[in-house]
Amino acid sequence: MKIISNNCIAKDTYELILDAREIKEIKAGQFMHLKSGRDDLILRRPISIASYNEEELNLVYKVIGEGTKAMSLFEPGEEVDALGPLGNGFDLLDVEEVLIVGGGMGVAPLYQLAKEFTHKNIRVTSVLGFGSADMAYYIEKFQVLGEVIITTDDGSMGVKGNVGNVIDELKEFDAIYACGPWPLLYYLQMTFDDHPHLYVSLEERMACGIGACYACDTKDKKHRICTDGPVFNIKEVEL
Amino acid sequence: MKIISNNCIAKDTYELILDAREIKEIKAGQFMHLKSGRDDLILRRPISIASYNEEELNLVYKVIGEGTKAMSLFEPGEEVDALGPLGNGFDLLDVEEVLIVGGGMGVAPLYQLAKEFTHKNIRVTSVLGFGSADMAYYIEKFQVLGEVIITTDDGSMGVKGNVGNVIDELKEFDAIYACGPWPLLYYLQMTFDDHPHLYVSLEERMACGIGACYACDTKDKKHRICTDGPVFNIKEVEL
Amino acid sequence: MNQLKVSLPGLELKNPIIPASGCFGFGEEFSKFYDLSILGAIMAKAVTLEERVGNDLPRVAETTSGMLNAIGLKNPGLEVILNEKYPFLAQFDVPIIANVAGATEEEYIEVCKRIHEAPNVKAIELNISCPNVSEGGVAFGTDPTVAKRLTKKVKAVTDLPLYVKLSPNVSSIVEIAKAVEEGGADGITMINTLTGMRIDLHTGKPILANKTGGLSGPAIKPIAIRMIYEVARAVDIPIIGMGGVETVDDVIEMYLAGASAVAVGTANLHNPMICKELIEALPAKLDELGYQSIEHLIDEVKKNS
Amino acid sequence: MNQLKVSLPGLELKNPIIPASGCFGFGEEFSKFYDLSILGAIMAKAVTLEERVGNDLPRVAETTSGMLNAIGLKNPGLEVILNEKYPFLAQFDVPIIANVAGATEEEYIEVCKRIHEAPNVKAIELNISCPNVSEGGVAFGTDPTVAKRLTKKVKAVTDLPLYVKLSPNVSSIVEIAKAVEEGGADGITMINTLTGMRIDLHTGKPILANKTGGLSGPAIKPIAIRMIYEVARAVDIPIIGMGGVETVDDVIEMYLAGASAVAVGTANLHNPMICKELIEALPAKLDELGYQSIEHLIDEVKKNS
Ligand SMILES: Cc1cc2nc3c(=O)[nH]c(=O)nc-3n(C[C@H](O)[C@H](O)[C@H](O)COP(=O)(O)OP(=O)(O)OC[C@H]3O[C@@H](n4cnc5c(N)ncnc54)[C@H](O)[C@@H]3O)c2cc1C
Ligand SMILES: Cc1cc2nc3c(=O)[nH]c(=O)nc-3n(C[C@H](O)[C@H](O)[C@H](O)COP(=O)(O)OP(=O)(O)OC[C@H]3O[C@@H](n4cnc5c(N)ncnc54)[C@H](O)[C@@H]3O)c2cc1C
Ligand SMILES: Cc1cc2nc3c(=O)[nH]c(=O)nc-3n(C[C@H](O)[C@H](O)[C@H](O)COP(=O)(O)O)c2cc1C
Ligand SMILES: Cc1cc2nc3c(=O)[nH]c(=O)nc-3n(C[C@H](O)[C@H](O)[C@H](O)COP(=O)(O)O)c2cc1C
Ligand code: FES
Ligand code: FES
Repeated sequence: MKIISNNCIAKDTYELILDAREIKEIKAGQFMHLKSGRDDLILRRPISIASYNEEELNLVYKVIGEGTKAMSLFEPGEEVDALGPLGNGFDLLDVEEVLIVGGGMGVAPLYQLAKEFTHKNIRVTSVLGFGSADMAYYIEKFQVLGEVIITTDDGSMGVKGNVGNVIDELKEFDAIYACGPWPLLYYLQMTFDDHPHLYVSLEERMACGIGACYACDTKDKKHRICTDGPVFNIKEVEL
Repeated sequence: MKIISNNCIAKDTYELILDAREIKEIKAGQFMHLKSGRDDLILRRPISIASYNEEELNLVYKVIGEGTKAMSLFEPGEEVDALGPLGNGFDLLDVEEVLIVGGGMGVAPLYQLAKEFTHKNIRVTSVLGFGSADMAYYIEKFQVLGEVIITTDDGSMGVKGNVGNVIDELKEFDAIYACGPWPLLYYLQMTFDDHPHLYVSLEERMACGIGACYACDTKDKKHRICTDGPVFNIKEVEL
Repeated sequence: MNQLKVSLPGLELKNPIIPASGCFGFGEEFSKFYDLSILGAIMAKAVTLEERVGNDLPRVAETTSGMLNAIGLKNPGLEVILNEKYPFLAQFDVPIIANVAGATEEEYIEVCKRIHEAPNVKAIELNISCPNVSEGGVAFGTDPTVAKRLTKKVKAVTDLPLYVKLSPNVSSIVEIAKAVEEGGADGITMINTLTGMRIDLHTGKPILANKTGGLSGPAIKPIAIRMIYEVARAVDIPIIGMGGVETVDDVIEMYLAGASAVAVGTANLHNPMICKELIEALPAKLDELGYQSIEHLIDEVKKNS
Repeated sequence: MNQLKVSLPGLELKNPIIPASGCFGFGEEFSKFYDLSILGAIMAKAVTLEERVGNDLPRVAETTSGMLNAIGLKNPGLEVILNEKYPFLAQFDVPIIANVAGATEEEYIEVCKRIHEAPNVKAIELNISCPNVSEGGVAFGTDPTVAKRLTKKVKAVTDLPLYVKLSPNVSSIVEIAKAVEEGGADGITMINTLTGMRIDLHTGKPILANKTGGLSGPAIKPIAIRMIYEVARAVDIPIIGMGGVETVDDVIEMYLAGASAVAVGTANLHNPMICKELIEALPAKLDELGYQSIEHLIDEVKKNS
């Protein structure tokens, strides 16, 4: 796919915009499986779709290791070898009010979802946690869509602490959609343990991304994250 | 080193011009040892120096395999990881008239030498052999320097046949400098078997290029081509 | 004349390109990318007598020009595979090579006895070389006596042609190859993965939950080529070569080493179209190198060795 | 305190970075690139009793993220090395680890007996794992009994600390490691190269004149890590790890696997400055990962294993 832009939007965090015109079907919560451009790295990198329209597909990724470091060198106009959209994506429930909880790189995959809820006049409250202010991104974008509460580990922006510190204070929601590190998801599972509609997007190291190799089972070994997920109702899976 | 240009000058043949301003010492017949830009190819590629001045270094290479194919994608402004100049280079004898014999990619390494002889008012006759007209390059450049006789295997330019077909007709020379495929060098060795000044530039697969690994011995296992050569008086080596 | 066709014991292949076991599931996912009938054959994912849920996570790690996997023979077990997985593949005109694994001789034998029940299974690939399970697997592939005995016993219970898949994690792969040939194997498939490990710098622990995993991909190709070259000169049964094949040049190199057909593993995982691409690219490469056909190539290699 | 220093039997190293044998000659060429005194030690090129002219050409071939070599232990023989090569290195403040090879037990013993004559040789690395010579070499490295006996005999004729270099081309490297430990080795160096082959598509013949060669470089790192991890848990003598090290992350990964120092081979061949760069980059990497020093890192790894 053709690269439209690839810009640093926060500390070690890049927004990659791809030409989406050849994509036929796509859904919030799906992911793209990208070659990094390094010839000696053979595996693709799964990166969630942050948002899309008919023309463009936005991905947000953090530089972690060699693959994402190579991706940060992508230039506009170049081609990136991308497979996807892959995975099941989020189902939009027809409810009144939803809570969206994102942590770190888990914030991006929720943005398209939040947009779509808002578009359907479903109220969205977003709790977005970051390590610190310099790692935060997409905040204004979420603010356009509804109430946003920010937390940072070091207190450099919003409430000091993790998302748990603020969620305990919030009212009830018809559905909760979450993506982020394991402690965040675990906290939500404990907190909303009898809620019928807590949906989480999971991560695991992948090879094929299309369901063939079984690299990416959930912990309970019952589902493939790449194909049966990455989005699961938390009742279906072990974290 | 910074790439100034990288253009196709004949069939599968590229001229790579590098910024030479940081090079301190250099000699005709030396070579550069280049990374191809492919991350999964760890060895460097030895490419002879075709010509140089204070500003620029010209290399001419043919696309053979994966490494040179990757090199053909080099863009002006990019950096190429280059080691060198390496090897001994040609010694310019103080004589009256020399013969230069190049075959295929062996033509390029002789160009700087021919220039330097002409500069010293030593007469140069060049016999340059190519597969066919579309593979020929640097002909005008040599013509400026003296008499040039071209041969092509298919007769599409100059004399049909190999350089042997024309050399048999030529008079005697004070020294002969040659570079090219094995049959060409072998022909010269046979033809000038008692000539004291037949210098040949040899090739062998290399790793380090600096004399440390012994990948590149001459056939007699007495000399390292990368350091003791690539230029040898044919009396010193077995082809 | 079909330029790409290959005859192997019990197998008439349209072409020599076969997805390798474990890298193609039971074909379902890849059938969305192209018509599986174009393939020479399919080496289906390993089958064991009972379901195996697989190893703990993570199961894959990346290495330079390769990858480690420790999937752990995850499969739904013989019954489900016979009733659902192979039958799904019956819609395609392609022979299945059933990759059979087990923890005990009895398990191998039991599975091999029944595997012909799926009519599209045209051959067995005896996996005596899986490095990722604690019992069985590779134990059968490192001792020539054990390998020979198992081959013999399996041969006795099935009429299907029997290919034995060899492990490269041995001092002498030639010894094992000779042993399974003596045991009655109709062919050899090689190589399985090399045992490797990656350690996470931040945790200080192996990345894979299983600690070690099987190394595959282009990194191992020179080892595969060497082993195929050695084995081809030591046995008379044909070899299906694999290990790091990604390009049509790699396919030819496998033939030059002595293979009679070529399986493609890891490359499917990052390029789901790879087998189709290789099949399409083969004729031009044969022409370029002056071979009229795959069979001509095989003959030339035999002549020169 | 020197953050990078390492103590090994008979060796006090300024830092753990050692150019691996065969990839650094006798240092002459690299001394033009940097001051060799900065190195932890130098594993010099293999020495045999008599001169060896090396294998036929070509001697190297490229592989994906690796290379094959079949240099064939080319060296000018013990006499010249004692009189010219090691003495050249005496101008640098760096211990030499003499890599000793042989075709027979007697040759190994004879060389080891005399090697201390060069006062800057501080240890012996017994190369029982060279895959590129027809006699000796790897034969000593694949049979535990033979390896143990040779270790013992060499130990008896020299006071220098004895490191034995292991071959990865074996079913169980742990067995060989234990055998040389029992034989009295003071340390282990591992891994030597894996035997591989490349075939030229146009000639149909192996690229290397020797046909097979030793595979080295990043491609083999996961195999090295796995083997070091296994051996470190099976023996009590220290390991100098090598195989595919190119970055400071690779150095740390070798430590996490259980190495006590790290040798760098192939990387010197494409980047003559690599050892210097690694030494300079190590302190920052230790800081980043929270280790006060290499010794602290070694202790932490021991504690967690
Ligand atoms: C479904 C899914 C969606 C994701 N979406 C995003 C996103 O939108 N933005 C983002 O920044 N990151 C996302 N990730 C994580 C991202 O894939 C990893 O950060 C990335 O693969 C790291 O690659 P690397 O080469 O930089 O790291 P390295 O550690 O060098 O990678 C080595 C190997 O490990 C794998 N790996 C390492 N970390 C992870 C991880 N956390 N998850 C999965 N594989 C990993 C790599 O893919 C590669 O195969 C997602 C992961 C999954 C599974
Ligand atoms: C001293 C010297 C000077 C040279 N000068 C030139 C020149 O000016 N122009 C030019 O076009 N070529 C030159 N060559 C040959 C050039 O190095 C090879 O064509 C090139 O390395 C091929 O690389 P590849 O990746 O395209 O081929 P591949 O076949 O994919 O390369 C695989 C490996 O083999 C090596 N190799 C393959 N062919 C040769 C060869 N003929 N000589 C040495 N190594 C080889 C490669 O370097 C690499 O390590 C020179 C070689 C030497 C030794
Ligand atoms: C993810 C994965 C799973 C595998 N599972 C199996 C398996 O179930 N049975 C088997 O015999 N080999 C299995 N293999 C080994 C491959 O079939 C093949 O022998 C090996 O990977 C080398 O080929 P390659 O480099 O083309 O992948 C697996 C390999 C990978 C990468
Ligand atoms: C060109 C070359 C020559 C080598 N020569 C020797 C040698 O003489 N003795 C030896 O013990 N190992 C030799 N080796 C093996 C290396 O010392 C090292 O064990 C191996 O290459 C793995 O490390 P690397 O991947 O960092 O190269 C040689 C390796 C190469 C590439
Ligand atoms: S990554 Fe292969 S099954 Fe999910
Ligand atoms: S290439 Fe290493 S000695 Fe010449």
